[in-house]
Amino acid sequence: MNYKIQDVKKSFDGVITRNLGGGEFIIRINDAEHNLKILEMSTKGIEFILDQRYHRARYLENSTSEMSIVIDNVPVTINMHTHFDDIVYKNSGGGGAVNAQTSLKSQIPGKVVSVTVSEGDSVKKGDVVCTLESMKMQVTVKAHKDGTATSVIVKEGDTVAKGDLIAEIK
Amino acid sequence: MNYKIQDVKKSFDGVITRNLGGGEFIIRINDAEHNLKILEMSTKGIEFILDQRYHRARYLENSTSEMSIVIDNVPVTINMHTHFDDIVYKNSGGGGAVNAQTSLKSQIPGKVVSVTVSEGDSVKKGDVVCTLESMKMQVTVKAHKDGTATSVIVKEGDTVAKGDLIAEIK
Amino acid sequence: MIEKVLIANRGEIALRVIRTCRALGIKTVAVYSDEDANSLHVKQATESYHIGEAAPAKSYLNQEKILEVMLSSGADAIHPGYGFLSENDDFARLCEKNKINFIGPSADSMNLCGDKMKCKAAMLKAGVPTVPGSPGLVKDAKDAARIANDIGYPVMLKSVYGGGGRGIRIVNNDKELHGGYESVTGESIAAVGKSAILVEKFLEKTRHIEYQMARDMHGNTVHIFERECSIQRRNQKLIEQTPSPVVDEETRARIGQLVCNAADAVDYTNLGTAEFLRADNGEFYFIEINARLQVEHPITEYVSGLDLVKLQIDIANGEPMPFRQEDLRMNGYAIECRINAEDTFLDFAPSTGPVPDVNIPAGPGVRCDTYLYPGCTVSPFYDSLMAKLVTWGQTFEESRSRMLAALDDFYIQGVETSIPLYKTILGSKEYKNGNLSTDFLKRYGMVDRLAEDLKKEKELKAEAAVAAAMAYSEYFKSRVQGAGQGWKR
Amino acid sequence: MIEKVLIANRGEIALRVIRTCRALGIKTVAVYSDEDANSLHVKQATESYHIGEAAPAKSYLNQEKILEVMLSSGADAIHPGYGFLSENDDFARLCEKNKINFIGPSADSMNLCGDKMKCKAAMLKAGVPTVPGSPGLVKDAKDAARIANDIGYPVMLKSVYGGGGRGIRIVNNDKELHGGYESVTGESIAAVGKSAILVEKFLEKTRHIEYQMARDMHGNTVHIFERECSIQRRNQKLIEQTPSPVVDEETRARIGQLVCNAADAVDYTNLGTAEFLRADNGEFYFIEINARLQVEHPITEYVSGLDLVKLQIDIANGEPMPFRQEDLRMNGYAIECRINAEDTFLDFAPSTGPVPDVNIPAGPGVRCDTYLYPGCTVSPFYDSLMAKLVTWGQTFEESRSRMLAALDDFYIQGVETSIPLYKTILGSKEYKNGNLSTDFLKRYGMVDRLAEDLKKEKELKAEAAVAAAMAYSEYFKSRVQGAGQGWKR
Repeated sequence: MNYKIQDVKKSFDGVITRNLGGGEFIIRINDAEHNLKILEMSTKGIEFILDQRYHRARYLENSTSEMSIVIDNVPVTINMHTHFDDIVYKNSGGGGAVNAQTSLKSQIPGKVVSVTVSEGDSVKKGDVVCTLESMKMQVTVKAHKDGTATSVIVKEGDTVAKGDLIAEIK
Repeated sequence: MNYKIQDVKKSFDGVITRNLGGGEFIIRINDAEHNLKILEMSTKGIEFILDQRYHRARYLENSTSEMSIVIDNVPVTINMHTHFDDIVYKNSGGGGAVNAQTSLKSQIPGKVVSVTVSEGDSVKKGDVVCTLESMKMQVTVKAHKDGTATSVIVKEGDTVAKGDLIAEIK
Repeated sequence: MIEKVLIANRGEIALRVIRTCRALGIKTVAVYSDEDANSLHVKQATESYHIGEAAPAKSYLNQEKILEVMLSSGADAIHPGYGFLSENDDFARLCEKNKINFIGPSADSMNLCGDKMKCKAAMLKAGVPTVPGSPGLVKDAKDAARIANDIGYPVMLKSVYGGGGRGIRIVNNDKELHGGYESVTGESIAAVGKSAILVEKFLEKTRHIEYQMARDMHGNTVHIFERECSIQRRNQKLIEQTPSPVVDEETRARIGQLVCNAADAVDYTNLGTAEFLRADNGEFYFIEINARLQVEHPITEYVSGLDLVKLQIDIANGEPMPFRQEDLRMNGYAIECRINAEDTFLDFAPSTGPVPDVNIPAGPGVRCDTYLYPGCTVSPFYDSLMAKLVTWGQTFEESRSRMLAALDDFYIQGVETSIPLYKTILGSKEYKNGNLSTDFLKRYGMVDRLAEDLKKEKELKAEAAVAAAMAYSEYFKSRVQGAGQGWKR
Repeated sequence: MIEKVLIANRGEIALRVIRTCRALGIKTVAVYSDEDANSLHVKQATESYHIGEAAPAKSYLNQEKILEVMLSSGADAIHPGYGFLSENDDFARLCEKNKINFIGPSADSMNLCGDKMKCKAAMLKAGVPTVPGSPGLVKDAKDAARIANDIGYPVMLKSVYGGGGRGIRIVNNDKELHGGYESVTGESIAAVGKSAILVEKFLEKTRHIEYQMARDMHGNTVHIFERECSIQRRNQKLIEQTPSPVVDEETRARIGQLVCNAADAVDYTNLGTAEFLRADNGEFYFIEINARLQVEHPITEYVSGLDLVKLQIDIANGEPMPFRQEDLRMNGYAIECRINAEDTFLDFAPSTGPVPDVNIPAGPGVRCDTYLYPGCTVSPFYDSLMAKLVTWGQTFEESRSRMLAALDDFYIQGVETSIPLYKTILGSKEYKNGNLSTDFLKRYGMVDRLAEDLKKEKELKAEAAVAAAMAYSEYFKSRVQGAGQGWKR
């Protein structure tokens, strides 16, 4: 499997070469062999010693090709693909798809204190769509792109969780 | 149900009089009503607020009539019986049965470094039966009563857990 | 004599007050909202009373309910902590009426301190210099604009009911002033139900330096040295230290005397803080008095050796100040980092939710006041301060390096924290050199430098991240195959 | 300059050393046995190496293995902590041979300190008074008995290889002497594989008072005040404090000078402790030098403001002492309680096993050095010290009352601890009045008084216990009925 980490240039080929038992493995990353000793493991996280260094990681979201983890307090996004995927990915012009995203989601939990955009309004990137209150502070949610608000999901008084949809901008 | 706590003179009649929902109950102990609010509960322990005071208890051993708990760091043994049991208990001369206990158990975990009593030996209360090593210290296990060692379970080099049988003294 | 204190607060400050009371043999009464039933302050107080729903207005700000608990619990004194009702003179008056010992200044003195206008007038009278600005409240945005043009932009719009940096806007021209005026009005009304605004000259490259003051009921006044709190975001303090790198013995004594005059001028009792702006030319301007125990009081405790909550209780008991000014000596250096649940890269937006695991730093010269424990939850209903990490050293360098080590040691799973930002700040040469100002973060591009640091961190952790990802896939494969052995020791 | 330190130890002391190294920017190498893979020191060190099985002889005492890790990890110095290899002069010599900076005295000096006989002779030569006893090793039990009759019973039998109270017996007559002689021999052989015994006069109602000493490679010697460690069980320290209630300024300086002479006499380098018995008449008798960092060093850190691990590293780097004797000032009072996993009522027998939940005390003037975390395990393979709870106060009373509050706050689920005993001791008038002696526990019947206190506690907790029992039955009933609702919030 090939691994690519956001903000890190180098890419990594990783393979488990040997299971030593008792939670210990020999793995190869690029050209070097490493000893991986697992102390604790669950679907939520892992504690391990890689060579002689202790690490702990928390698994957040993941799909077959992307994984968000927090390792030793550092948030990291990992893209994974087999070498076959790699070719398909490159040929489909992948990588610049972020702007196509239409959903504006809340990045914090809070209470909606005002909504400034109505369905059908055209908005510019950075325009305030609504204002949330959380921890005694007012925080604005801004449009992530230019476009038209095809639907506005929240209304004043709503409570939203992190990741909840605020509006669709096309 | 009637509750009797070791080392406490008073005995307690306890009954749950109302389930208020959400983990809250009204209970009556002797003649007073109390508010019991359960914060966390499992088979291992409980955290609760009784009237306005927070407590946490850990459930150790228990049978239908006896229960060992640690409440707020205080170890407590509770005897429970219905009023019917009470009568049976009194009539059977209960309460002084401890001396009838034949099993000598280890109260600590450790490694057996020497055994001083053989099967068939007669022992006096306080005689050393064997010596254990734990946490770099040597600790002796002493006979809990006068009698004859009808069987000696451990031998030098054994590892014993807390509560393991050391010998039978009859 | 105070024998049972109700603590009208939550979180780390409720725990802080409980600790001193417990050491003094004083009983404590905690209050809690629906959201806080599992909080440590509920578990550690002698008694705990439920007072309502999660929203502060329905619990921690509910004066009648808290008074009811005061009376039914038989508490003889109340400690308000900071925030909530701590600077509400109506509440202080309610306590006075009910013969409850409110651990803080009198309602009248609190009212005077809280009214920025009247307070400023009292300071001018006492010879304590203040920042140029409107002589009193402004009538409306137009009036504010007139004064702004008078003293010159940039100016600050401040709600007189604000506090802790909320209800403040800096505006650079008439256009910004109008928008800012409305925001401040809105925030003030949202917070306390009313609004009244002052205009003040905004000074550039200022430092925030404040003095701990204490005054007993017999009129004895002392200052317990300064704290520099220049590292801020959105006018809220992030990192505090004492002594300030720009306060020498002479300055400490000179401004300290002004502080004592200020406390006398408002007939202050108990502990409070006199806040100053220090302009780049070394001039000090009084800003306001915080009529309560301050979040950052532990750094003063470290260098003075005093227990400030004990001192509050002693003063509230009517005891004379147990020392004179000349008995106080500063010992070493202390720094506090406010560990907030917030995402630095989302403009410090709050981050809330469950915290499954925590590791709290400890060791020589390290103190951490926190409500966190493994399995707790950071609530969106209250402010973002999860912990106060405080370090002490014989030298500034020792306190700084201990802080860096302690920040490394602090692990909070599940929410975003300000810890990475603090590592970048504490490690910067600007901080090390004491080159502080209230615009420190912007001036030195600290958020961008944090992003750079995190990039480097990612490089360092890349192989471990790959290993974690590999382990994850393999773990699932083995679970699906029903094997799963060898995965847990 | 030391850049990477291997810590040949485990538990709280390994963490303690890691903390200072981290603050100083020094890398750390942890070593761990099978039993300790999940320990905090493994997680917090820069690198961690597995060195063998749980039994100390197969891991923490395995000199070859540790040397191997030293070399492969590229560490340039070794910190031995206390116990294990810390006072093994063979190991110190092995390090010297391999040009590894052993953070402690030279092998020769350590050998001299460790040989109670030679050390005693050196002290007599240096004018440091010692306890009457055998001029050297005794040949056998008969020889011991002869000397015992000479100096008069009671006498102490001490293994010269013992330490920390192990390998010591007090005997009152010839009959006891013979049994005791065999026990001490057995324990010494079990611990270090050899045995050699001294006889000493046992003094009644003595206090254990020791001095922290420090000596650099240039012959500069200081003492960093005394610690009184009279509260003991089985000759092992339980509670320590500084200053001692019976040491005044004059005594401190006078005995302190003897301590410096003692350090010079054995050509000591780095930090060590000179232990004394103080007889009831005020006379001090030297007992031994502990050639390592002491368990109870944090109380000295609190009152001196020094980081003693940093001082160890500075001295090991060949730096001159960073202060003179006259620069040191005692500030306040500190107490340490050793929180052991043991059952007071089973004659302090060890208690081991999983610790599902822990609450660690914190707050002003509180420091807790511990390896505990929720979900950890107390291992039967190592000693029973789980945590060191240390408090400081401006007055003795403040440090004592803070300790009582912190003990209350300390919750360790799953094992028996010495916490209840310490509450009884700290709350006693004898402790409060400073009426200490090494037989304090027996003299004042502290274990019986603890039993009384626990009885009272049971009365106080009776209703809560009944409520817990009721909840348990009801919970099972509801689970059996498939309801179970309303049991968890």
